[in-house]
Formats: sequence, structure tokens, C-alpha cells
Amino acid sequence: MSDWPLLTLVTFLPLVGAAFILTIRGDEAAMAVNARNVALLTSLATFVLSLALWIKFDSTTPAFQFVEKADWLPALNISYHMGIDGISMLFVILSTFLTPLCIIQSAGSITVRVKEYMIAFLVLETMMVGMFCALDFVLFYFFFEGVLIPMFIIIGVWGGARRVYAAFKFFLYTLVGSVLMLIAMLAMAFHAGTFDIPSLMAFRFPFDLQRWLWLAFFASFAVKVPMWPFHTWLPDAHVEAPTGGSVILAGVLLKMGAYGFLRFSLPMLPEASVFFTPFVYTLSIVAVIYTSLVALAQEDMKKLIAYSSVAHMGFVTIGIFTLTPQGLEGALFQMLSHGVVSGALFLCVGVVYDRMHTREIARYGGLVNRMPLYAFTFMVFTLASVGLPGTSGFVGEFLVLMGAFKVNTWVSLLAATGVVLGAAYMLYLYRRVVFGKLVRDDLKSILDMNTREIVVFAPLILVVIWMGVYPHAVLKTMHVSVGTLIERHQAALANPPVVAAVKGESAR
Amino acid sequence: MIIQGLVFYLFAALAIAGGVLVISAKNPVHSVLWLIVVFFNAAGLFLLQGAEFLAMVLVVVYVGAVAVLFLFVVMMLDINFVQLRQGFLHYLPSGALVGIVLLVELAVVLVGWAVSGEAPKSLAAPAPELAKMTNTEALGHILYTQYLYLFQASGVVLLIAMIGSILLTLRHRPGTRHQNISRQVDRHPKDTLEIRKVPSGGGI
Amino acid sequence: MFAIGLTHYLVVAAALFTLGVLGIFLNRKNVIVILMSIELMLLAVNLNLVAFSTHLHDLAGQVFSMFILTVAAAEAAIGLAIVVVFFRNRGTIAVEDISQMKG
Amino acid sequence: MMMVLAVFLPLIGAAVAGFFGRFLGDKGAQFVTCAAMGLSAVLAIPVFVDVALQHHAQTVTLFTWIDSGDLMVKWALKFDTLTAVMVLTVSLVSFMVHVYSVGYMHHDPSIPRFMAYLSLFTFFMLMLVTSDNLVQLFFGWEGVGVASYLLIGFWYERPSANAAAIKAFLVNRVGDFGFALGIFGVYVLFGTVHLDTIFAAAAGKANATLLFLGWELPAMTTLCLLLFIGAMGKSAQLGLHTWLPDAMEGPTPVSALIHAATMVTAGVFMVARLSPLFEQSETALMVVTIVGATTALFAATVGCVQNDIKRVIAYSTCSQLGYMFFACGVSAYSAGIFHLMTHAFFKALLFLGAGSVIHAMSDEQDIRRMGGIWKHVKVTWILMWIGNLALAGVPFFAGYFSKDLILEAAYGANSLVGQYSFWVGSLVAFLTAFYSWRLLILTFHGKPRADDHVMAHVHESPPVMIVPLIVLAIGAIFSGAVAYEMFVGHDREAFWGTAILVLKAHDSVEAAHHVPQWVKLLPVVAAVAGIVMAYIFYMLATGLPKAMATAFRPFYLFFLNKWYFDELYDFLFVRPAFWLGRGLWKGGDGAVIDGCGPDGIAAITRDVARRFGRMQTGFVYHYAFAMIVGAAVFVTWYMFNRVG
Amino acid sequence: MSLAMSDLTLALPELFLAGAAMLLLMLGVFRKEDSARVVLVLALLVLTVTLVLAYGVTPKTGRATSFGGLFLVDDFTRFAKVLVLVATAFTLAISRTWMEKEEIARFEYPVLVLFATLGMLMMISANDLMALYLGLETQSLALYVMAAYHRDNARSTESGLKYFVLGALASGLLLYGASLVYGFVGATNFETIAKALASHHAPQGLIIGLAFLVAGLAFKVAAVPFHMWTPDVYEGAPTPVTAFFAIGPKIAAFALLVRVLTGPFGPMVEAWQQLVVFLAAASMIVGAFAAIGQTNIKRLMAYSSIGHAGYALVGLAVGNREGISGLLLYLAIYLAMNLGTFGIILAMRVKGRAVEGISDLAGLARTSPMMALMLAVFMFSMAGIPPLAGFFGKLYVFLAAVNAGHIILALIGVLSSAVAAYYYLRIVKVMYFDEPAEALDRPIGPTLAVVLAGSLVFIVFFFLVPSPLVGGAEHAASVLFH
Repeated sequence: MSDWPLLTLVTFLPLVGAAFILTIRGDEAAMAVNARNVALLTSLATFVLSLALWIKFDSTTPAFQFVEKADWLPALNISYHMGIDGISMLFVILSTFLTPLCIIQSAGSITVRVKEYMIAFLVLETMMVGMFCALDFVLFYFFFEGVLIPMFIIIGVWGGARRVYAAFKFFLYTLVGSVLMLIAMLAMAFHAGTFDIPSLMAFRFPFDLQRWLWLAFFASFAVKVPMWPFHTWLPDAHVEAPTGGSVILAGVLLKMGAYGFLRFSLPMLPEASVFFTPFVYTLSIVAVIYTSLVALAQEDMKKLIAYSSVAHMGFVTIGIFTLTPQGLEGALFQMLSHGVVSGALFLCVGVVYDRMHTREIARYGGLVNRMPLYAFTFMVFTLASVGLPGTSGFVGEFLVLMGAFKVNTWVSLLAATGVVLGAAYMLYLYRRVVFGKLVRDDLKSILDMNTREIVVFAPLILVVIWMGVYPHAVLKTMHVSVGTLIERHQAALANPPVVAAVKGESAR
Repeated sequence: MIIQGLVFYLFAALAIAGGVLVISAKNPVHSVLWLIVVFFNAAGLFLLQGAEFLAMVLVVVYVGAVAVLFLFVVMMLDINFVQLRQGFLHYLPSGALVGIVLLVELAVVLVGWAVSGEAPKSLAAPAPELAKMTNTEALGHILYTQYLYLFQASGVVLLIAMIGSILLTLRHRPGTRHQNISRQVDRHPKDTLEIRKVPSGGGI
Repeated sequence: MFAIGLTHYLVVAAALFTLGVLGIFLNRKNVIVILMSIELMLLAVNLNLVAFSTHLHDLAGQVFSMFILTVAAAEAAIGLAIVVVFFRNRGTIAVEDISQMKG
Repeated sequence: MMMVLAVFLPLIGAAVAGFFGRFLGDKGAQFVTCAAMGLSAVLAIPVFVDVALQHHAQTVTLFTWIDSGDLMVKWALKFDTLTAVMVLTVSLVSFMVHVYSVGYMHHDPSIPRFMAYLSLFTFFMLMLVTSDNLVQLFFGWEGVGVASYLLIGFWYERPSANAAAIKAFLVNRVGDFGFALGIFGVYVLFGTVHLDTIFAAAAGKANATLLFLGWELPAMTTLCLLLFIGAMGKSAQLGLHTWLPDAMEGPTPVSALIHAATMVTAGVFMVARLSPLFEQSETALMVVTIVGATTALFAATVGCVQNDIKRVIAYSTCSQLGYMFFACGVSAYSAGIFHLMTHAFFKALLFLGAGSVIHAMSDEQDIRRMGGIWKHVKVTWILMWIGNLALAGVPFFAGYFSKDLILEAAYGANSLVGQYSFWVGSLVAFLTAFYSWRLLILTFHGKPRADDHVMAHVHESPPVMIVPLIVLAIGAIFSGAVAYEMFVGHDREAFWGTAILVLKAHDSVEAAHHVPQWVKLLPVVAAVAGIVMAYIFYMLATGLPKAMATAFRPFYLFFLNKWYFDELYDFLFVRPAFWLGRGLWKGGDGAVIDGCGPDGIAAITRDVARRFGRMQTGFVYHYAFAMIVGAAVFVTWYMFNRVG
Repeated sequence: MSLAMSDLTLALPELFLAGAAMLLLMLGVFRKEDSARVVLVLALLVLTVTLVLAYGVTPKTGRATSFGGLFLVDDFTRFAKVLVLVATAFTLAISRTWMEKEEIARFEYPVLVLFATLGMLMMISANDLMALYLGLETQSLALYVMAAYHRDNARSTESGLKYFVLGALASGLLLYGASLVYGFVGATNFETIAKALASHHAPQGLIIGLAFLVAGLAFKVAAVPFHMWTPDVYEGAPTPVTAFFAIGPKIAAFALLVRVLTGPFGPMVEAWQQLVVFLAAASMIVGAFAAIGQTNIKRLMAYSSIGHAGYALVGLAVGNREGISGLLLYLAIYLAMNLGTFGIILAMRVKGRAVEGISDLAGLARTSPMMALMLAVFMFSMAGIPPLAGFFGKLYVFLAAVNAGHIILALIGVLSSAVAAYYYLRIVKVMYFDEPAEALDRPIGPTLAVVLAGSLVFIVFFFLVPSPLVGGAEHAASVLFH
């Protein structure tokens, strides 16, 4: 097993499953069942395989592990270069973890064109995993953009009433951002003579170039995160996407932007990152407070959670740019936690949506009377979202704020108000949906969670608690990588780049 | 020299005047006729420069064939000429502006003519002395040797033009009668002829 | 003034060329006039080529010019054929009527 | 092991009752949780003996929780005297409440859930008091907040209960906000959140400064004040107190356990726990004193005019917490903790007694519709008397010892704020006695004001409710006298050991033993005066209260409306938040960001597309014109830009 | 100057093609029944043989001329010819069914295609302004006729007329430019021109001549502002003809443009670069925006091809080896994408009637999922979304642009590609999100299916083994800069 190209397997196994599903023929119902089963098996196998990554992961070295390298476009120094370190490893797991859950969940909500749905999901999984593993810039971009296609289809085909608007907004918004990144990427390759990410990390760009490159990266990542004021695609996309789509969108896709900051902006453009830090802080704090307030006023469950995602990701961006171990690790942890928690919250919405076909908060109330299990589940994730100590939501937020406090107390103070507001909108939501008298007639016959839903939620609850009580297991995989990142960053700041950077030895 | 100059100006003036009238005549038939005038004068200009063969070709091919073809089509299509002039003046200012700009620029550039580099020394087909060979002969010499490829290619162009014109315009009218020689020849008397004995006085 | 040089010919050619160009877009009514304008442009090119040819003592220009004449004739034939089929379909050859497709 | 069990048994009980409640049934869940809690309480006794009496302070480290950079937080149970006192009090009171709940909640449809919540709460509370670092303290802190939220909103069908629950959680969050910032500050200053390490380094940092919000501030003061904001939130001090009265929406055992005996005292515990920090900042201590004293006065004034039996007691709690705080503020931490403990007993007793009354009165809570029921509920009546006697500080009841000592310490602190709090405290003692007897008289004495139907139903509570009350009553009577020497008397230094640090200069407890005699007498006199006045108002001249209310109408309304805090907050925070949220959503996101961003650009794009479409007119001459112009532009360009 | 055998060998593909075309013409004329089908199949055969010949003709020295320097063969021409022949063969192959169903299948069509192809090959191999012109006209005249091929259809004849008028105008501009170049350099041969320019300062008249020349050629590649014929002609011409127009001639014209600008005018790179930058930027922008409002899919494809021309021109604007190889790669990928897309458009029939509206695709994902999937892939590829081939085309040209410092051009490019993505997505949206309209006719026929599958495989799996094509393009480009 040790010599297997494990990353390639994990990345492309879903694609194999998708290809297999493509060949399934038969009548509509049988096809749906078969497609679902194949997709589930594939994604579970992928998850198991990805766990092997964690087990075999060596958390004592900052180097990339499970590295695979092969020529791809040798003339341009573009190679198929895969590898993971402490920063990316857990995102791979997160992606492979959420996908099977979404597939299980879909059995209740996706009834038309199941085959296509499964294919789209598996392709999506490949793209997500690949993106976190890519160590070549072009390869990264390849996966980063590739995500758009299945997601566009998922939102557009299985989405809600305004799905077309949402799908287009999502696609074009992110596309505009990422094409700017493409240019920056090409410019970097021009200067450094390589697309190889580890090599680029070691390369020093002149400061004024760094600033432009940083802004171009920012355009892409800020949209993806999303940071205020580039966030408006998110509520639309979330609201219109089918449950599984929302889960992946919130769970993994949003992380791509933050991951990009971590993987590219910080190590490759250290001076520019410092230069723009106040800017990022400002936007993030606005995001935290602004979107929290907006969330408070929402009337649609998914929209509320979508806005909360923006706020939570605001913490992530703050954490990343604190450049302290606490901030960075907190941001990473918050990303993972948010991936699980917001994903789970969307699943919670999905549970009632499947039954009532509305997400309007006012249409609910008093669900706890008929659905105690659901109420419990929802409560767990609400509390995790609120950042209750002992759940995963706390650790990230706490570390981020701590890191921020080290650097700038204003940032910490203002961001901390988001914690208060976060409690307000989440509990307000919970109260309106779950608590109260059950007055609506159509709710009186609503059923509690079935076995399938319990199967979906049980692992999520366990993970949320486990990450809250024993975050060390997660944090320890990051320490070395984050520590090295910070060290290198400080070293880079200490030695400003030569103004006329010598052009790298490119093969051109 | 002066005569040559005067002739040039005559030809040039007529050519340009003709050109103006081609595009501004109310009646397309007149346009075609003015076009013929232009061609004649251009042929004159060719002659002035010693390109006698081209001058001939211009008159024979253009005036003799192309212009007539135009005339033929104009007549055939039988267009109502009455309202054809509207709109010309309406667009004249902007058109004239562009035209004048273009003309002035070209003139400015052309007046400053100078051959680049050593080009004259490396001519592909230096013109022989007129004394040795006439223009037509000289052209003939190189046309079928040095420019054989192009000569053949122009043949293909003409072939395409033929195919195209036929393809587009040839119509088999179902009502028309054609002579079918092979059928005529193949016809056997017994297919069409029946010999009957006619009893006299009885009729058929 | 009377010493006729290359530039004289070139300017005449330029004038004819410009007239041809103008003819193409000033004419709103008859496509055939446009075809004639094109002939004017090609004629101007030929004038240019012949003038250069004479001036450079190089026959290539005249050869070029001849091919242009050939092709122009072929072009005229095709053009007129197309005009004819268009007329058959639409009963008009007014330039303004050639505008079914737009946007 | 014993210590770990003592802390984690309630969690196990909660988990079993919560997850398997539907299999265990009501009785099963009650049994499991009570058993676990009882065992925990039993274990707490040897722990107390071992740690507090035999001075075997120790820390049990479980496993790493959060580590990042040089931050290291472990799950650990720290046991010293302070902890042991808290563990004992908490587990004991909690056990009593558990038992009481069996009776009180017997007709509720979701008993397992209730029991699970109670146990869960106790677990969090125990984690809070045993934490050896600030983050775990925060864990317990927020955990009890959540448990409190769940319990206040236990009757989820009542909108008011839900609102109160959210309010409690949010107001606490505001406090926690400060607390969290305080923790960050401590970490930045000391590089650790481990309590012992911090305490060891605290003295050295007395003059350190901290860059906070752009200002260079004295570190200790800043941190202590930030942390104190947390304490204010949890302990319902003035400004952040608004949630406590509303929290009475929860079932009465909850009020007794959480909102009287344990959780609300967490703030006091925290200040005492962090005494080595607070001791380093005169300013912080001063603020603590003033806030505590003012709260005591505020709550007492409001308590005098409330009509809901539980709300009166709630304000009383608030007021008593004020006592504890200003005790801490004058460095009499041990006195504060002492009062905390005695208060836990008598206040739990009062709440549970009130519950018993409510139970008897068919869920009536308004004291204006009670009266004259003492004959029917004699045991409850007696127990309530005991509770009130203790609360009012009538000699030889538990409250007397602790409260008197606090006032003496305040006087003995010999500072301006000390004097302030002494006089305010004495006034409050008067008010306390007044509203206590107002409550007592209106509830039990006089003529029955309830309708016949209710009166016919009035009955004594079952033994399962009475027995815990009796246990608590014993505590309310004797705990003061028994613990006096240990807590604040001559044995106190040996008893507390290193758990509480008091600088020699601040030793007000010592000073309290040397105050003039009138100082010692004043509180008792005030209490008796209060009782007498209440007797006059509500037994003799029953028209007087109404006349007073009319005469001092502005004051009356001011007190009745709780100094208009709720209205103020509603106006300042709640409504603007919703208004802003809606505005930012529709205006900010909808109009501005989408309007100028995606939607705007899309509209512009479509417009440009339309223009391009219009340019494609379909006319050949336009196309030709474009080409010619293009060519002309090229030519012109090269005419004026010579290149090559 | 005698004709050597080697001259003929180098031009073997062209000679064979010309001869075969004439033979097929004869065959068509003399064979009465089903001549159309027979000629078409034979024409495919001819194209295949020509392809083999074109691929096989490799001058030993890497570059050789014949016919007195008029005709040039090197690796660049080989690459371009292969592309053109592949494009022609496939577009011809997929046109049969359509033509037959519309009852306009005639033997002249394949013959015209062959002649047009001949013209393209001549363009590609041109090494002289005259050869350029004749090649161009050979191609153009055939194309004019093809556009008006459906002669009973008003739209078809209108498109033919427009194409003709504007094409003639473009020829006029080109010729005028050529005459100026001849006059100012004194030669028409590319190598001679290059030599003359390399050693001497270019006179202004030459630059003006170049401007006219570029204008004429820009018309052929449909670059803005010489693009305006494209939408109308694409819409009006019979669909197979549109498919043909969109691919082969465009590639040939690009090859010619590249040859002219890098060959004879290579020394004047600074001069023409400005023009090409303008053309590229304008094309990308117009191509992106103007397509947005379209409802006819052929018209949309016209604007799309304008946009793609812009991207390819970016490669040319860079003007170095890297840029040109990007351009060639782009063209190859463009070929596959357009072939596939037009394959689908050709298959768009409802109850036997050809339809062209984008709305006719509504719900295609449900009525014929495979077709929808293919078209979706083609659309995403055109939008330049990885992992599809279209992304690599863009990557290469933009990489070249950035490396050469044309950041602004690259920015315009990526932003306009984002705008363009909108209308590509719209098609996906119509197919996948909308309620099904009337189902398209099935089956689509084996030829079409094979061609579509081929394009799909190419586009989807290009990323797996990009090297052969990329290497080929780089090699082809490298011979231009030796």
C-alpha cells in the first residue's frame, strides 16, 4: 500500500465511479437506485482511502507528503505534482467525508435525474480533492475552476425557484475572480520560471509586483471565501442549491478561497500580505458584523445560514492574516469545523425542506413537538455554530480571536461582537423553527428523522463533539506546517527581495 | 514629354470623372457605361507606361466581356430606377469625410515614394529592354515558366467561377423540351410505328 | 507639372481606389453598382502595380496585375450569379433590402 | 479518580437520561440522574475533607485540549479549597434540586429531558469550578450558560420562556465577550492560560502595560476589568442583570439551582479564583466594589415593588450577588465565598419553597393573589420563614454571619469605596428585610386573596419535595455558624491556603474583626427595622403601600419597571440590530452591492450587448463602412505613429 | 527556369487535390443518379489521401520552396494543412445527412469543398503575394458560392451576397496593400521582402501597405472591425456550410496571417504588433458582448468564432514563437470544439425540420442526454473552463501574452472570456435547466455520432496527453523563428 499513488487514487476514484454510473442503463427507477448505490460505494471507498492518508500522515515534518510528480506539459514546466501537508491534508478528508453524507442524504430529496446528480457529485469530489492536493499551479487552477462545472449543474438542475439566477451568479462571479488569478499565476510563472508551488513558495517577487499579484489572487479568493462585499452570490447560491449542493458549497467550496490565501498569498507574497493585512481585517470585520446583522433579519432558513457562513468565514480570513500560530491554526480549524457544522445545518434545513418544501422560517414553529430527534440534532449544530466550548465551533473562533488579539486588539474586539450576534441569529432561528407551539395544520403530521437521516447526522454530531473536546488530534497535524509557514514568512520579511528579481531559469 | 503629360492628364481626368459618375449615376445602365469609360482610360494609362498587353487585355476582357455582362444583368433584372437615388446624399458627408481622409493620407504617403533597400537589385522578373523584346512577349516568357503555378491556379479560379455560376443560376425548367439525341437515335420504328392494314372504305 | 512621374499614377490610382471604396458604402440602392465599385478598386490596384512595375523595371507587377484581372473577371461572374439568385428569391437587388439578417 | 468521578458522574447521568430517556421512562431517568448526582455529592464530601481540611490541593490532568503555538490548554481538574467548597456546595444543592424535581415535575411530559438538562448543567458547573486554566473555565462558563438557556426555555411552547432563554444566553454572551477578551489579554501578557502559572507571574506584572485598542493601558486593570465583564454577565450585575428576572420563566427548581445557588455565583467564584490578578489592580477592585454595591441597592429597590413571587426572589438574588461582589472588591474574597455558600443554601431553600407554594397554588405566582395559606402548607411556611430569616441576616441564621462580615469588611477596608459599599449595604440590608417580609406576609398571612377554587386545592407538597427543603433549611440555619471560623475566622489562612490571595495591605477580613461595635450592630438593626416596617405596611396599615405608591409615583414606577433597563436596551440594541439587519440586507446587499456589483454589471453587459447588436444592422454598406473606417484608422494610426 | 520533379513532389497534395476535384466534377456531371452521395464519399476519400500526402510531404531540410519560390513547404505548413484537411474532411462528412434531408444534396457541393480546400492549402503554402492572392481567391470564390448554395433560400442567397460584397471589398483592400508593398519593396516574394526589410528601414508607404494587407486578412479571420459579415453569413448559409466556414477557412486564414506577419514582415514586428493587439482586443470584446443577446445558435456561434479569433490573435500579437505555438494550439482545439458544436447544430431537427433557435434546445438534457452532455462539454470548453481542452488553448495564449508583457491584453482576454462564459452557459442552462421543448429527432446518424464522439473525447481527455499536440504546435511555430 505504501507505494501506491494514494493521492491520485483518492482524487480520481470518484471519477471512475462517475464513469461507471454513466454506463448504467435501465428504467428510471432502477437506474436511480443503481446510480445511487454506486456513488455511495465509490465515495465511501474514497473516504476510507483518504483516511489512510491521515493514518500514514507524518505530522512532524513540514514537507509535502505522498508526493507524486510526473511530466504533464514539460515545455512549460507544468507537471502533475500532487502532495499534501498539514494544511491541506484535513481538507481532503473533509471533502471525502462530506460527499458520502450528501449522497446518502440525496435519496430523500433528489428524485429526478438521479444518475446525473450522482455523476455531478462524484466529479465535484474529484475536483475538490484534487484542488487540495495540487502542487502545481496550473493543476491547482485546473481543479479550482473545474469545480464550477458540476456545481453549476447541481444548482441549476436540482435547485429552487431562482436557480438559474443563482447558478449564473455563482458561476460568473467566481469565474471573473479566478481569471484574474490566472493572469497573476501566469505572471508569477513568468518571473519564477515555474508553476511548481513549492518552488514558487521559495521564490521572492519584487514588492510592487507582489502587490498586483496579491490583488489578483485576492479577487479570486475573496469571491470564493466569500469576503464582504463579494459575498452576495453566496446567499443566492445556497438558497437555490439542493441540500447536497449547499452542503458541499458551504462545507468545502468556501474553504477553497481561504485555502488559497494560505497556500499562495501568504507564502508567495509575504510583503504584500503584510501590506494588505489592514485591508483584509477591515473587510473581514465588516463581514462579521454586517452579515451577522443581515442574518438576523432573514426570513429564509438557508439564507440565514448562508449569511452566517459569510460571518464565520470572516473569522477565517482574520485568522489567516494574523500570522500567528493561533490565528492560522484557528482559521484552519474554523474552516474544518465550519465545513462540518454549516454542512450539517444545511442538512438540517434539508430535513424539513424535504417534508414541507419550504424554507420560509415563518412556515415552521414548534417542530420539537413532533420531531424531538431533529430538535436535538439541530440544537447540537446550532450550538456548534454559535461557538459553544466543547463543540468544534469554539476552538477555531477562540484561537482566531486569540491570534487577532495578539496582533490588533481592535480586530479582536470587533470580531468578538460577531460571536454575540452569531448567538443571536442562530438562537433566534432555532426558536422560530423548533420551539413554540405547533399551530400549523400541515406540520401536525410531520415525521421525525428517519433512519437514513440519522445515519447522515450521527457521524456529523460525533465529529462536531470530537473536534470540540479533542481538537488536539486535528491541531497536531497542522502545527509543523503552520509553524514553518510562519517562520518562512518572518524570514522573508526580514530579507526583502532584491528589487530586480533575476528571472528564473525557465525552459523557454 | 509635354504631349505625354497632356495625354496622361486627359486619361487621368476622364478616368476619375468616369469613376465619380459610376458611383453617382442615377441609372445603373449609365453606371455601366461610365465604367466602360473608366476602363478605356485606364487602358490608356497602361499604354502610357508601356504595359501594352495589359491595356489590350483590359479592353478586350473588361470592356468586351465583364462590362457587357454587367449590362446584361442590369437589363435582365429589370429594375425600377426611379427611386434608386434616395439616401445617397444623406450618407455623403460621413462617407466623403472618410474618403477624403483616406485619399489625402494615401497621397501623402505615395508622394514620398522610395523603394526600400536593395530591392531593385533583386528583382524577380526584371523587365527586358524594349528593343530586345516586346512587353507582350516578355510577359509570355515568364508567365508560363516562372509563374506557371499561378497561371494554373488562375485556371482553377476560373473553373470555380464557372462551376459556381452554373450551380447558382442554371435551372432545369420542367416544362421545357430538350433534344435527347441518344433517345432519338435509339428510337426503333416498331416502338412508335404500327402498321395496320386498312380495309379500304372501312377506315380505322 | 508635365513631367509625369510615378506619383502621378499612384495618386490617380488612389483616387480611383477611394472612389471605389466610397461607391461601396454610399450606394444604397443597387448591388450591381457595388460590384462596379469593386471593379474600380481593382482597377486602381492594377494601375498601382503597372506603375510600380514600369518604374522598377520589373515585370512581376504586370504579371500580378494580369492575375488580378483574371480573378476579377471570375469574381464578377460569381458576383453577378449571386445577384441573380438573390433577385430570383427576393425580387429586388436594392442594397437596403439585403438586410433580413441582423442583430 | 474520585474527583474525576465527582465531576463526570452528572455528565454520565445526563447522557443516559438524554439519549435513552425514551427507553428508561420517566422513573428510570429520574433514578439515573438522581443516583449519579447523589453519588457525586457523596464523593464531594471526602474530596472536601481531603482537599480543604487536610490541605491536599491537587490537579488531575486528563488530556490535551487545545494546543497551538505556545498555547497549551489541557483538560484538567484543579482541586483546592476554593474548588472543594464550590464542588461540595454545587453538588449538594444540585442533588437536592434533583430530588425536589422528581416531585415538582411529576406531571410534566418530558421528565427525562429535564433531568438530563439539570445533570448536564451540574456537570458544566463542576467543570467551571474545577478548571485549572481560563479556557476550561470558559468552557464551563459557557456550558452553564447553555444549560441555563435550555432550562429557561424548557417549556418551549411559551413564547415568553423562549424569549427569556435567548435573552439569558445573549446577555451572558455579552459578558463572555469581555471574559474572552480578558483571556486573550491574559494569554498575551503571560503567554499562558494556566492559572497557577499566571498567579505565579502576576505579582511581577503588576506594573506591566498592555496596548489595548490603541491605548497603552495598565495591563492588570484592563485584564481584570475585561474578565469582570464576564463575571457581571454571569452574576447578573447592574447593566447585565436584565436576563435574571426573566429567567424565572424556567421551572422553579431551575431557578433554585441555577439562578440562585450556583451558576449566578460563578462570577463571584471567578473573581475569587482570580484574586491574585485582582489584587494587583486597585482600580479593578474599586470598580468591582462599586458595581457590586450599586447592584445590591438597585436590585433591592426593584425587589420591593415586584409582585411575582419568583421575581422578588430573583431580584433578591441579584442584590445578594452584589454583596458578594463588593466583598470581593474590598478583598474580602473569603467573605464573598462564605456568603456565596450560605446564600446557596437559603436562596435555594427560598426558591424551592416558592416552588412549593406555586405548586400548592395551582401555578399561581402573583403574591397579590395569595395570602392566608400558612395553615394549609405549614411545613413550607416554616421553611420559608427560615429562609427569609437567613436572607435578612437575622442573627444566628447563616446569612447573618456572612452578610455581617461583608459589611464589616467593607467598613474595615477603610477606603472611600469601602465606606460607600458599607452604607449602601446597610441600606440594602434594611430593604432586604422589608421585601422578604413583604413576600412572606403577602404569601402566607392575611386574608386569602385567591379564588375559592384555588384555595380548595391548596395542599402541602409531597415528601420528595419537602425533604430536600429540610436539608437546605438545615444548611440555611447552621452553615454560617459552622463554617465561620474556617472561612473567615482565625482558621481562614490555613483553610484557604493558596486558593485565595489577599495582599497584606488589603486584608479587610482581618480588619472586619476589629471594627467598632456599632458597625457590627447596624445591619441587624436595619434588618429588624425592615421587618417591622414590612409588618406595618402589610399587616397593620394595608392601605399604606398604595398611598406610598401614589405619593412617590415616579419612584414607584421607576422601581416597578426595573429602572427601565429593558426598555433602554430594547431601544439601544435590539431594535437597531433588527432595523440595521433589514436595512443592510435590502439596502446594502440588495441595492448597493448587488446593484453596483453583479446585477449592475450584468445590466451594463446586457446594455452593451444590445448596443453591439444594434450596430449589426444587417446593411452591407454599414459593414463595408466599418471595414473602411477600420482600414482608415489603421492608416491614420501609422501616419501619426511612425514605427519600425 | 525549368520545372523539377521536386517542385511537383512538394506540391503533391495540392496537385492531387486539384486533379481529383476535377475528376469528381466530371464524375458528378456524367453520373446522373445519386451522384451527390458518391461524389461526397469519394471527396472524403480524396481528402483523406490528401491528408496523408500533406502529412507525408516533409522537405529534408525542414523548409523548401518550389515553382520559383512561390510555393513553400515546411513544418508550419504541414501542421496547418493537417488541421485544415481534418477540419474539411469532418465538416464535409457531417454535412451529408443534413443536405440530403434538406433535399439540396448535389454533387457540386463536395467539389466546391475540394476546391475551397485547395485554395486553403495554397494559402498556407503561399510564399509570394501573388500566390497568396490566388490561393485566397480560389478559396473565397468557392466559399461565396457555397454560402449561396441553397439558392432557393432567401437567407442563403443574402448571406452569399453579403459575403461576396464584403469579401470583394476585403480583397480590394488586401490587393491595394499588396500593390503598395510591391511598390515600396520592389518584390512580391516573401523571402525577398523579409531580406529587404531586415537590412533597411521600412518606408512609411510600406507600413501603410501592410495595414491594408492586414485589414484584408483580418476580414478572413473575422477580426473586429472586419467581422461584420460573420453573423449574417453564418446565420444565412446552410448549416453544413456554416460549419465549414467556421473552421477550415479560418484556420487557413490564420496560417496565412501568421505566415505573412512573421515571414516577410517579421522584421517589422513592432509595427504590426500594434494592429494585431487592437484586432485581438476588439475581437475578444465584441465577440463576448455581442453574442449575449442572440437567439439563433448559428449566429451565436458566429460571434463566438469572432471571440475565438480574438484569443488566437492574442497569440499572434505576442509575435514570438511561444505566441504562435499558442495560436496553433488554440486553432487545433478550436477545431475540435467547433466541429462538435456544429455537429450538434446539424443534428437539430424537429419533426424533420431543421431548427436553429437556442430555445429549441430546451430540456435537451432530458430528451437526449448524451447530446446535451456533449454540447455542454463543448460549451464549457469554449468558455475555457478546465479540465476541458478549451482551457489549455487559452492558457497557452495568455501565458505567451503575459510572458511578453502584454498584461493588459491578457486581462482583456480573461475578462471577456468571463463575459463570454455567460452565453455559453446560457446554452447549458437551456438544455439542462429549462423544461423540455419538442424533442429533437433521433437518431442522428452514425457519421455524426462518430464525429461528435471524437470531438468529445478529444476535448475531455486532451488534458491527459496534451504533449503530442502541444509539441507539434511548438515545433511548427519554431520553424517560423529560426
